[in-house]
Amino acid sequence: MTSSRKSTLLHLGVLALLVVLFFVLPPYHAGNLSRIMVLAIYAMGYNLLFGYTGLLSLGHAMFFAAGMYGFGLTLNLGGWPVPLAFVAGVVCAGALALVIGLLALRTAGVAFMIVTLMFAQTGYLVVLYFGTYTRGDEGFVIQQAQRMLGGFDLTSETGRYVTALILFAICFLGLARLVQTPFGRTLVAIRENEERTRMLGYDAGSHKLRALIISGAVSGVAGAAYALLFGYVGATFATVQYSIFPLLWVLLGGAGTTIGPLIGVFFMFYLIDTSSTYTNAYMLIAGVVLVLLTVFAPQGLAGELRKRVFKWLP
Amino acid sequence: MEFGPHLMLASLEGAVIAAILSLTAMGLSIVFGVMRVVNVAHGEFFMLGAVLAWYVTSALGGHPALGFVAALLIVPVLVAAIAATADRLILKRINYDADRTIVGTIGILYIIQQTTLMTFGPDARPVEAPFNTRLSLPWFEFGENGFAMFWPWGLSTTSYKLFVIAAAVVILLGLWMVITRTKIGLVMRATQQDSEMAQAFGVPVGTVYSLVFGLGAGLAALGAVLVVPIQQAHYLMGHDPLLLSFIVVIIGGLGSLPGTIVAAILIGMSDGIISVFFSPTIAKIIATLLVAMVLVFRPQGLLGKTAP
Amino acid sequence: MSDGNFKSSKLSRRSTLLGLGASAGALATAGVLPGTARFAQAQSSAPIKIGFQKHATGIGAAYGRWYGATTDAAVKRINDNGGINGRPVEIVVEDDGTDPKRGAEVLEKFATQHECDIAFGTLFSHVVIGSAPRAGELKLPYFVVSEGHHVASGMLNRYTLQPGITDVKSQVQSMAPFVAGNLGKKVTMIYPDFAFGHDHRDFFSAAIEAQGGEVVAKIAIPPTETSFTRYFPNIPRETEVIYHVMVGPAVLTFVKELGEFFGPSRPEIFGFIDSLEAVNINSPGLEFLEGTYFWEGMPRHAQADQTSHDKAYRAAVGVDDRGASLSDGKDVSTFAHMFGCWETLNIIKAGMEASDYQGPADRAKLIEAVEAMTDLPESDDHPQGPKQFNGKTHQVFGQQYISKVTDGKLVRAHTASIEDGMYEDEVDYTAQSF
Amino acid sequence: MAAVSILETRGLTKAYGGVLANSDVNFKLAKGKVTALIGPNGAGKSTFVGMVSGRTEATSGQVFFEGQDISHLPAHKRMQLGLAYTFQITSIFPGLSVHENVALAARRKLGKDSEALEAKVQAVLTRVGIADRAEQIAGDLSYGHQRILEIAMGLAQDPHVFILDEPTQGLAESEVDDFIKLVRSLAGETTILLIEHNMKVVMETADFITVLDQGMVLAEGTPAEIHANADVQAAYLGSTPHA
Repeated sequence: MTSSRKSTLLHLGVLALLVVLFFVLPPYHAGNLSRIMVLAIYAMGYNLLFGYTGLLSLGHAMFFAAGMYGFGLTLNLGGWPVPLAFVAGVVCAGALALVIGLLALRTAGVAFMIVTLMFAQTGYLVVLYFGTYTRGDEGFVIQQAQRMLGGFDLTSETGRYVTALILFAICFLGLARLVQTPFGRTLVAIRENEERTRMLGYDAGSHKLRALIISGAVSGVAGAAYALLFGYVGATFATVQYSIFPLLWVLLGGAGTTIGPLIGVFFMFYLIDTSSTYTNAYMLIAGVVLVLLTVFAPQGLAGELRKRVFKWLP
Repeated sequence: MEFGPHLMLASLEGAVIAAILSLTAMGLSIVFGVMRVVNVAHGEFFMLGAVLAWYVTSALGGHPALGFVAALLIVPVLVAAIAATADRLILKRINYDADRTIVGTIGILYIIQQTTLMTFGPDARPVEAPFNTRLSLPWFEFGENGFAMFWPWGLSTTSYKLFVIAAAVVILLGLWMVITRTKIGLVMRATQQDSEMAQAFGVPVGTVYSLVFGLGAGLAALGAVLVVPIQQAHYLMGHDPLLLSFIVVIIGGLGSLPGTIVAAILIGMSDGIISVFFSPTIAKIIATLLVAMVLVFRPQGLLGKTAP
Repeated sequence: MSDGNFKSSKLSRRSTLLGLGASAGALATAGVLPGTARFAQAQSSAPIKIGFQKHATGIGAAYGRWYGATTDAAVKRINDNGGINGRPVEIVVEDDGTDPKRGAEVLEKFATQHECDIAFGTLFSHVVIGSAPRAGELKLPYFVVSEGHHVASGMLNRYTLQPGITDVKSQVQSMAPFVAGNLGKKVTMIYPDFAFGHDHRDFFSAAIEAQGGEVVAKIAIPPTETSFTRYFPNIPRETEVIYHVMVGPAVLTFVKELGEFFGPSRPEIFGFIDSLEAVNINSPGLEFLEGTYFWEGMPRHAQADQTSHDKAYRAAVGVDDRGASLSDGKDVSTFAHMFGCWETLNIIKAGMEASDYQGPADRAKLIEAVEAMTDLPESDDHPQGPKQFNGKTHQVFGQQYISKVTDGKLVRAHTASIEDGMYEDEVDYTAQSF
Repeated sequence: MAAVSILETRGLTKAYGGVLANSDVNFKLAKGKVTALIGPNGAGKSTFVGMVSGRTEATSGQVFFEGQDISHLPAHKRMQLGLAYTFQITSIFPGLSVHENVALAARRKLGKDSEALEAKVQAVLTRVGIADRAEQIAGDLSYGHQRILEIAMGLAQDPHVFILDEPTQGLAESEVDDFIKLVRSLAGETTILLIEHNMKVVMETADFITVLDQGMVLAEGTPAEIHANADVQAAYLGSTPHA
């Protein structure tokens, strides 16, 4: 079996597993899984930029938040229908990524980290500043009645899971496909050696910008989906912490792998959820596990799998 | 809008912030410069310094000056030792790889934060200043009734705040002497320039790294001990110093110690001074954007030589 | 993952829940509770499980610790008195990390994993607002102790109630008559530049104008600020009263620097005790607070006319006459807020008893029973003072206190009546379906 | 020179601060031929090809490629027109397989046609003699193989002009011989601009030689002419006898 056949099977297998899990898992875990899928979309968006293109952003919370507020505000204040508001959220995130990209991509390395961090911090403060509309740090609720899609109730456990799964599947398959295209391969080349890529005749700048826009828009999908499925929009999601999370998820799961983000989010979620049952010191446990992982599994979970067992892992 | 007094106070406040920031950022800058790693746990070493300072002073009791001096002597060394141990146990094992260091130091961040919460609790802890005389001058103005003096809308500060500024200057000068005039400094600089070459010349690079990591954390802790009589020790206080130091180091130009100080002063002061002209949150927005824009158009930082 | 408690099918879940066998219940009773309490014969002696969303970590941890202590004390008292409907109460604690995302996750965990009867909660508004939609969808009654205006504003849903603590709109509004009448009419407000501070700004500005006063300056402090002196020159010289309310770990710095700025020549100062919750009023640098005024939800220091209810409440929670821990006099509680946990749990008990609550099927009945409540007289159940519950807005209204710092003690100077804090209904939750 | 020129520079100048690395270089590259650019260290050879390829911005002067003024095009655009460039210090994608390294070079032209791409990669790898290492990670290759891989990446682009910046630096004797064979086999297929210190390579491959000294063109001509040129002898060959 060829690598690409194996990887197609893997991706479809993951999706099939997620479908099956819905029927076998108790509601609590099924509910968690729908949340994990939404956050995994965010992580996948981040992974495209960080894992594949090699650009470490510390400001992705602004794209997540742009999706969230773009959706929430057009729905709540603008009275837009759900699908249109959702698109608005994604477009907001993508457009923001375009603007940020035009500026921030003039820099690289640590300067890029700081520039994105600062833009994200600006975004957070802007959300607070326009408290009249955003309700600042408190945020606002998207009422249950608004979260309908053509008679389909997105607030039921089933509705939420199905919606999360569909969005996840689109992003998961889409990105897995994307990184196999010449475009995606070129992003990897930029990560590995940008100067060489440019001297092979590729426009590295435009590739990076496009990667950032896609990454931002996918993060925006996650933000809008969170607001849609969990009914809350708040400034917490624009804080630095939420920029660091996807970095952590991706590094844990395996940067530059298609299933790494899902694994990373899943692992981190259950690490905290499980350890918090036993102790209040769950962040201590999380800290220790992070240290152990980085010492013993430097490529992340999927990365180690790829290195040791499944060399074909995409 | 009381323009004059506001500007004056903002500058004075900014100077205190800049003083602390230059110490903390200097710690990060040295670590960054020599070891080429991003220490995400840097702010937690700052926090640890503050909380331990509270612990030492409250355990000793007696005159505030006694506890303060004790904290000033003990705490930075203690924090440096903890950091050096972390370096040995963790960073050394991952070969200071850039990505893995980020994850590793995020782990250290969680560990320190949670341990502090469990050991010392969540409350904000005050430390009494060794001396704290209120200094104030009136503001003068020619108004409808001729020359008038207003209390207390003029200069208002405390002797302790002025001491912090002076102390930071002295410490930085001392540090400068150590780096430029001593053997330890020479070894550090050699390692910074080319660690492999330094190793070849018999420099124990591993030990130097541990020392440097400890020194960086110790400087953060020192800044924290100085600041606790003004701010309170709290287990979440490490967040801002981390971000600000990080910004300062990059804006100053990687590995440029003078750049770090210039940037610390700029960042420390700009916040306050911009707030004279705009409403506070808008001022923060502008200050933050400004930092971003400086880097967009000068990615190597203010005093950096080559692009990073 | 590792709870080892997976049920095989979703369909059988509800029925399992309803019929939670006596065996499991007996086990729990025997294992969890000592034999001191005698529970009346009931259809089921399985404990009533109350999920407690706690700020154990994060920015709210100082509050969370005391909310926890108060909750434990209230539950112990309820159980010592025979539980609810003859069943013991069991508190299931989950840390929300003072984060709205985790808050919502924890709420799901209460509903679907721990199989709690109800959830009970937390202080910070963003956590409440982030969690409440899930409470509504999971049909899990969610009793919050947050003092936010979010419940009464109509933003939340029928499953979310705030019966134990007055909301910020009412608190702020009831302060205006005293401030205007006794301290001065020209007020400068200093508040954090986010929703909580904006509530203070908007509600107080309106209320003081109604009293013939005015707000001469509004100084919003950005949330990330750690030093404050430079904002003080913006206080207009004509200011008669400074109104301050700050939250977070930097509050002590704020108050100290305010003192250092003004020295001996200060205007009247009125603040919300939020600026100094969990902080000893005699901390170094706070001497200048002598003679200033504070809003208190419940007087931290025992007053000369202390009620027996107040006395019993302090003893049960384990705080002394100065609102500090009995075991450590330096460990000051969040006294002005935490009574809300005590009173809320007593409301839950009363509501469950009134509706003869048996299990999750009776959740709607429980909410209706609480909605039907009106007057709640001062008692051991309600040591903070008498209250009125508004079933339509799901919000309780109670007396508010203004204390003056006198010889290092917070001495009550004024009691604002329940009527001072009343405002028109903004929502009728009873019109919503369950 | 009689041949048609494919690439031409006019007055190309580069100043670093006050120092002129190249001054007023007028140069013509004969189509289909191998031209070697030689000169002592610091003569400005790398700066010159840097300006030709677009890596280095020229202070003044123009570059024409196939009749088109490309002076203001960024490097990647020049590559797209048919230039290819190998670095003096080996620059490959060390984390990717040898196959992917070459595929990246070929893919820009062949795009989504995976069959043509595969054929191209195989052909190039076979031609340079590392087809058996296609699945190896490029970073694991020996130094010599990495240099050969880099040349393969250039070839995979089917360049009209192939600029090689000191390709034999650090290669073993036998590898140098293979390289000479490879370059000869390319004669007529493409135009090669070769920067080289190794005089053996120059003499055995070059059709024309241009000598650069102190940033200026010192002499141009066939190897024989250059060999006989007194200025070159004095400035360069005389003082540095070749290996």
